[in-house]
Amino acid sequence: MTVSDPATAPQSAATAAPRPGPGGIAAAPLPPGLFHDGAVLTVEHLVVEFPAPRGRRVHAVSDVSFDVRDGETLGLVGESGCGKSTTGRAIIRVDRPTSGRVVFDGTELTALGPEALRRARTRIQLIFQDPISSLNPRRRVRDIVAEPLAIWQRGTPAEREQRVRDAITAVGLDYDAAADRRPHEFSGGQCQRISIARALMLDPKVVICDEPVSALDVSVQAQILNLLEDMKARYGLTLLFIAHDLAVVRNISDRVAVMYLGRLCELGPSDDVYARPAHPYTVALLASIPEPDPAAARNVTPIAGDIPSPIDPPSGCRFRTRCPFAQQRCTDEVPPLTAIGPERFVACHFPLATSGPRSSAGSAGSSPEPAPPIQVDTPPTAP
Amino acid sequence: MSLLHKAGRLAFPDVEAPGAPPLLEVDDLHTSFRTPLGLVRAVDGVSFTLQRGRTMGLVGESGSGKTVLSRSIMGLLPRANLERSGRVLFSGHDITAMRPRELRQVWGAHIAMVFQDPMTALNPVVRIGRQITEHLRLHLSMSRSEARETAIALLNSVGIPEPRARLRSYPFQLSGGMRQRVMIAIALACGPKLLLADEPTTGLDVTIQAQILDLLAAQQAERYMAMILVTHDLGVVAGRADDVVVMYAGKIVEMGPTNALFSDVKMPYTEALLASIPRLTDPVHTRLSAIEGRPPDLVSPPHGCRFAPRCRYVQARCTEEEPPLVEGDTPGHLFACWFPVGSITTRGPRPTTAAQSGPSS
Amino acid sequence: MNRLRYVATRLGQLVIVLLLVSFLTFLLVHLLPGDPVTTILGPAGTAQTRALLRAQLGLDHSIPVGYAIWLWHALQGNLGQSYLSHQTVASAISQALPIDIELVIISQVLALAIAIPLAMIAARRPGGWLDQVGSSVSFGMLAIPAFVTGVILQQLFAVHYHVFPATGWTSLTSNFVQNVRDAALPSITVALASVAGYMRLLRAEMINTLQEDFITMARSKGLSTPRILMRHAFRPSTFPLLTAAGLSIAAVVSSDFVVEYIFQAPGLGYQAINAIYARDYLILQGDVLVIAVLFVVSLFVVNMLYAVVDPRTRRAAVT
Amino acid sequence: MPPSPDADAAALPAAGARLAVAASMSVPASSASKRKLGVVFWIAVAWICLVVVMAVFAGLLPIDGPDNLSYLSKLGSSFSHPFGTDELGRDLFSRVIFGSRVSLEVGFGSIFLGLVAGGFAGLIAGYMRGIFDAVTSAVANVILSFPALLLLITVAAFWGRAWWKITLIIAIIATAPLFYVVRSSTISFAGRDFVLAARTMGASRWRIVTREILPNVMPAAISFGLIGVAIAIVAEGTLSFLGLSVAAPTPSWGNIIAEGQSSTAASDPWIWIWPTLIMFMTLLALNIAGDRLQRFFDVREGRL
Repeated sequence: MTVSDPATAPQSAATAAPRPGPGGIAAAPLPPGLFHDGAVLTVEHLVVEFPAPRGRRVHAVSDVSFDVRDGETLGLVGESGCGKSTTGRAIIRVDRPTSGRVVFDGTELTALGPEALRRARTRIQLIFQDPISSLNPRRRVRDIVAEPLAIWQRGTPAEREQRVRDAITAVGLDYDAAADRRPHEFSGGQCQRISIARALMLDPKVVICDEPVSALDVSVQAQILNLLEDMKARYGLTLLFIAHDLAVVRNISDRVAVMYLGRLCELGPSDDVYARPAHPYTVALLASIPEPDPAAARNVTPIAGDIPSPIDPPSGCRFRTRCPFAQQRCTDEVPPLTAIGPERFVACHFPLATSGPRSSAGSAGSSPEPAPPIQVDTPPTAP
Repeated sequence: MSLLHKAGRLAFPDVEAPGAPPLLEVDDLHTSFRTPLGLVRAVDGVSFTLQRGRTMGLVGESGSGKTVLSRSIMGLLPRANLERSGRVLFSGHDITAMRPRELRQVWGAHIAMVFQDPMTALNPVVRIGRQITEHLRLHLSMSRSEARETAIALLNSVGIPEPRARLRSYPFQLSGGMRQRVMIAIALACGPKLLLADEPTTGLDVTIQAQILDLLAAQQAERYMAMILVTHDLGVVAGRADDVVVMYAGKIVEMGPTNALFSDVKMPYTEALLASIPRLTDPVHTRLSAIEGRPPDLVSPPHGCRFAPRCRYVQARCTEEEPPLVEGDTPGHLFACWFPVGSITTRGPRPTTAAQSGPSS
Repeated sequence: MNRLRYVATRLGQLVIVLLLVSFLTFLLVHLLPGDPVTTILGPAGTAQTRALLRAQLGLDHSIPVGYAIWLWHALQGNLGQSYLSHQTVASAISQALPIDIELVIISQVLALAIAIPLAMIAARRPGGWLDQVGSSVSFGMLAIPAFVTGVILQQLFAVHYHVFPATGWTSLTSNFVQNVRDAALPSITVALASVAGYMRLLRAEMINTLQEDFITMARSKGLSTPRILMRHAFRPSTFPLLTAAGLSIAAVVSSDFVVEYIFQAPGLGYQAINAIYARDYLILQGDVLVIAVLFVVSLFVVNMLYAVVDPRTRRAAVT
Repeated sequence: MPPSPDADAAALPAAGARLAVAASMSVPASSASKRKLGVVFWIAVAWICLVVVMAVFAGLLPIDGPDNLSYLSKLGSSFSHPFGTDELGRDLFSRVIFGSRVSLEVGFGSIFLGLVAGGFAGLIAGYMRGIFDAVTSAVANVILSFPALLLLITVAAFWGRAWWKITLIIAIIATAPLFYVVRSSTISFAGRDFVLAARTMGASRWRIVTREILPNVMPAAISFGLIGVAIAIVAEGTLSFLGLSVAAPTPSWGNIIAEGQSSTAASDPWIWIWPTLIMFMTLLALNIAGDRLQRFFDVREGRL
């Protein structure tokens, strides 16, 4: 899979040198411990900018670095315009990175030529937000799911049909009832199951889930989240899970990365980040979540102000315009991502909590354990 | 702000006299649409009352009939292909019996609505100023300058900076949160007694959602207005509503004071809905309790309890007889279930993987 | 500032299209079989007139140079001279043009005056009996070409009932009443050719607009139906109509031709067709140039109008 | 547009249908396939087929040749001359049928050519964008900037009137709007997630365009094309009405009508009413078929 032909890797030489970040400032050095040995996916100083009218640029993703370890689920969370989806799309180069490196399984995706990229992409698949739009309305389910095999000419027709049958059954649909129907005959949740089946056909290593449950009702959302956990265990997947719903991200992710307006704010094990958020933005986000429990204390006032435009983001720390603790320094200097504890990183000049020795409750998330086996359904918790 | 409280033309008692009718009384309301596929029973026999100054959360998933209900309360649904029965009494006046001319005097002046998506609910080619002032001038007979000053005061009260300049803006020039504030200002303009907020925060980011919900709550308290907060998010109603009504497949399946309902859920659907929400307090990778299957077809809903095919406690009686909405031990807490939560044990754990049937049954 | 720039860009595009259109018109002569000069002049041409015409058409030079010369002449109003009537092309055009302008204005005002109310009535109750009747009629009208409408109207109101004159034209300045009587049938014919298109388009747009949330919002404010239709639904629905009106100028120009021919109203179309029959190619070329330029310019104006009326097109796209 | 949760909104006549559909979301989604083209559509298609078949097999039909002069027959209609004869004694029924050949050849031929050229260019331009799109769009824009019929008339006048020349000119003119329809439809589908999914799975551009986009674009192109055929027939009819299309003895709808309403024949209006009626029915059928198809596939009208 690794491409060694220098002709197809024109960018690889350039990536060795520290690259300039947005605004021509050299990207900040990365904190030690951010990257892990044997990470399956490494994103390094990723910058994605789009042209905007009148020669301006949308700063969709500005200098984002993280990695995803084999078998874990990394949650990427933030509000609209934070660049979480663009990051996911830039990783498989659907959106073209302006600069930065993405290394997948030893292959630098950002340096590949078209044909090599086409091959590399088979092992890293994407699931979309809109389950209906992501399926071709004029094709039958069996053809949609078989399409990846057809493209790569894998197996005999009989083998292909067997694999399609297995995959459709695995995502909880009845093959005989579903195979000859077209997407519009299915509900949103069922369409999302079909997309998941399709994404699994090429035996991917990594699946990027771009808001896969945002368009679904709560009850269906739970079905799909459970299904993703099952598929992850069954096929040994690594997930990059992108969503705006913090509770959903927490439920599925081993580690979580919080983004705001194109920048990474905070990164760490889910339990730890949610228990002791260090970035004021994470705190604000957590305080804003409506909990389905009238007893939950509501003494936190929501942060004021609107999300600024990514065309003209604030200088320094991009959250400073809404941050209750903002100082002059936040306007002048971009806060670098710094380690504040084992596996904990935050980009803030004045982080709220430093992660000391961790409490016993939340130690599970830090070790790259494979996903827990499928549990027997816990009875619903009646409050 | 006294301008906001000029009397409308229809006589509605402004103060709750003892023995006066409740602000809103919905009595066995049915709303159906004639479609090529048959009659879609979107709202099927709904009754409740709402007093002034109370906030009612109306919760349901898509297709539960919550949006249709909120629009039928107002009488806002287009009459073509519509079948409606039952009564909606607003301060004792039956809205369903009103003629269009009378309805228009109620709309905007006494009952106002906040829509889900401010991008589509604000006219894209009309300046915000005119969208706020036009019904002020209509209902309260204000002069152009009076209406303008009132609009500025309104924009100010919903937290829009530089309100004077904003009057000349078009909706697309504002952010999503600002647009929703404008919509709230429009709804509040004539000082309505009842505000119907239909998923007012669904399209908004969570930090903005919190701002908007706080704004609605503050305005509701300040004006002693009744509010129906329609949402699919149990989290939104838990913190904001005095009473909660849960709908499923066109019917109310459970309703009651928020605290009573959340602390003692009776209807298995409500229970299952709550259980399917991921919680911040649960450990990572907690398996969610999903409701299998999908909501029923509203053209030919199942016999008996409509939730029966998806219910984990289902018994023979559930598929034969429809459970009535009755009061349980707690006063005001009603539910429609033959075997409410706690009265019967589960028939063992349900299958964990989704054993879904084919697409359409 | 931004808008100025927009206008400037569009003006630049206009100039380019105008150049292309004029170039194509210039090239028309080269389509003539054999030597264009012989074809145009026929056997009658003397050596002197032949040389003059050759120079006028830019045939002495390569195509680009010839075009430059021809364009230079055209810009000065010199489009040559008819070799049949010896009238200059410019004066022939200046006689014919007012007739076209009058016909276009009357017919389009008429068409919009019929189409807008009908479309709004139809859109209020889609599928209702008014809508069904309107749709059927508009479909029928779409299927009747202008030359058939013209013939029918002429047979009915001129030959059979003598309400209007069958043919002929009196200029506006010489006799107003007679002018109106002469203009009636051709204008109605052209108007009928546009009505169905306008109506269907506006109806479809109105139905879409009336389903928008902002209409429900306007209703929930208690506004009256006429006010909602006029103030909230009509304006957003007219933007496609404007673009269509631009394109239907093409239809007007087309039906103009045949209608002027049927009713013998001596506008540009009538002149051009007679020029074809008489092989008076220079008159034809001049007419083509003028009509094409008018067409392109009106498209431009409509586009600019569109940008002015719809605030959304002025936005600098964010996100 | 392909089905979405509210795909059958188009099938529901009432404003506010969206709400009804939202309410019926839980109706088995197969409902979308219950949309019907309707009886009227099939009548229209049957008429078009009838006219086409008659035109193709005109030579085999038991009718007089279009140029046979039968001085003995009356002008009125009779068993052997259902539409009667014209003032020269030629069988009108035969002339209308033979005349339809020119109209249909030009109508279908030009739109077919325009659809192939414009559709192909539109697909490529819409999917690849970039310089190819810029150039083709500019060309299409220039074509659209020319008054079409004027172009047709003048080119016919300067160049000649063979039916293939007229077909070619109409085809060139028709290429521009067809290009725009296919291009804009392609752009909207190319932005859909299923196209992105195909890309990430490694599908080649060719495969994406032919397998993913083309099947979705076809309905719009074909329904628009049917209406285009009607427009092309009108264009040819106008041309032959003016005597600028096929030369005199060959009948075509336009020149039969023109001859029929000329002064000598004005005594018998049926000479022009018959061809007008047949042409009207055909144009109506094409418009209805195109419109119903558009609605069936929920293609928004008039959005160029």
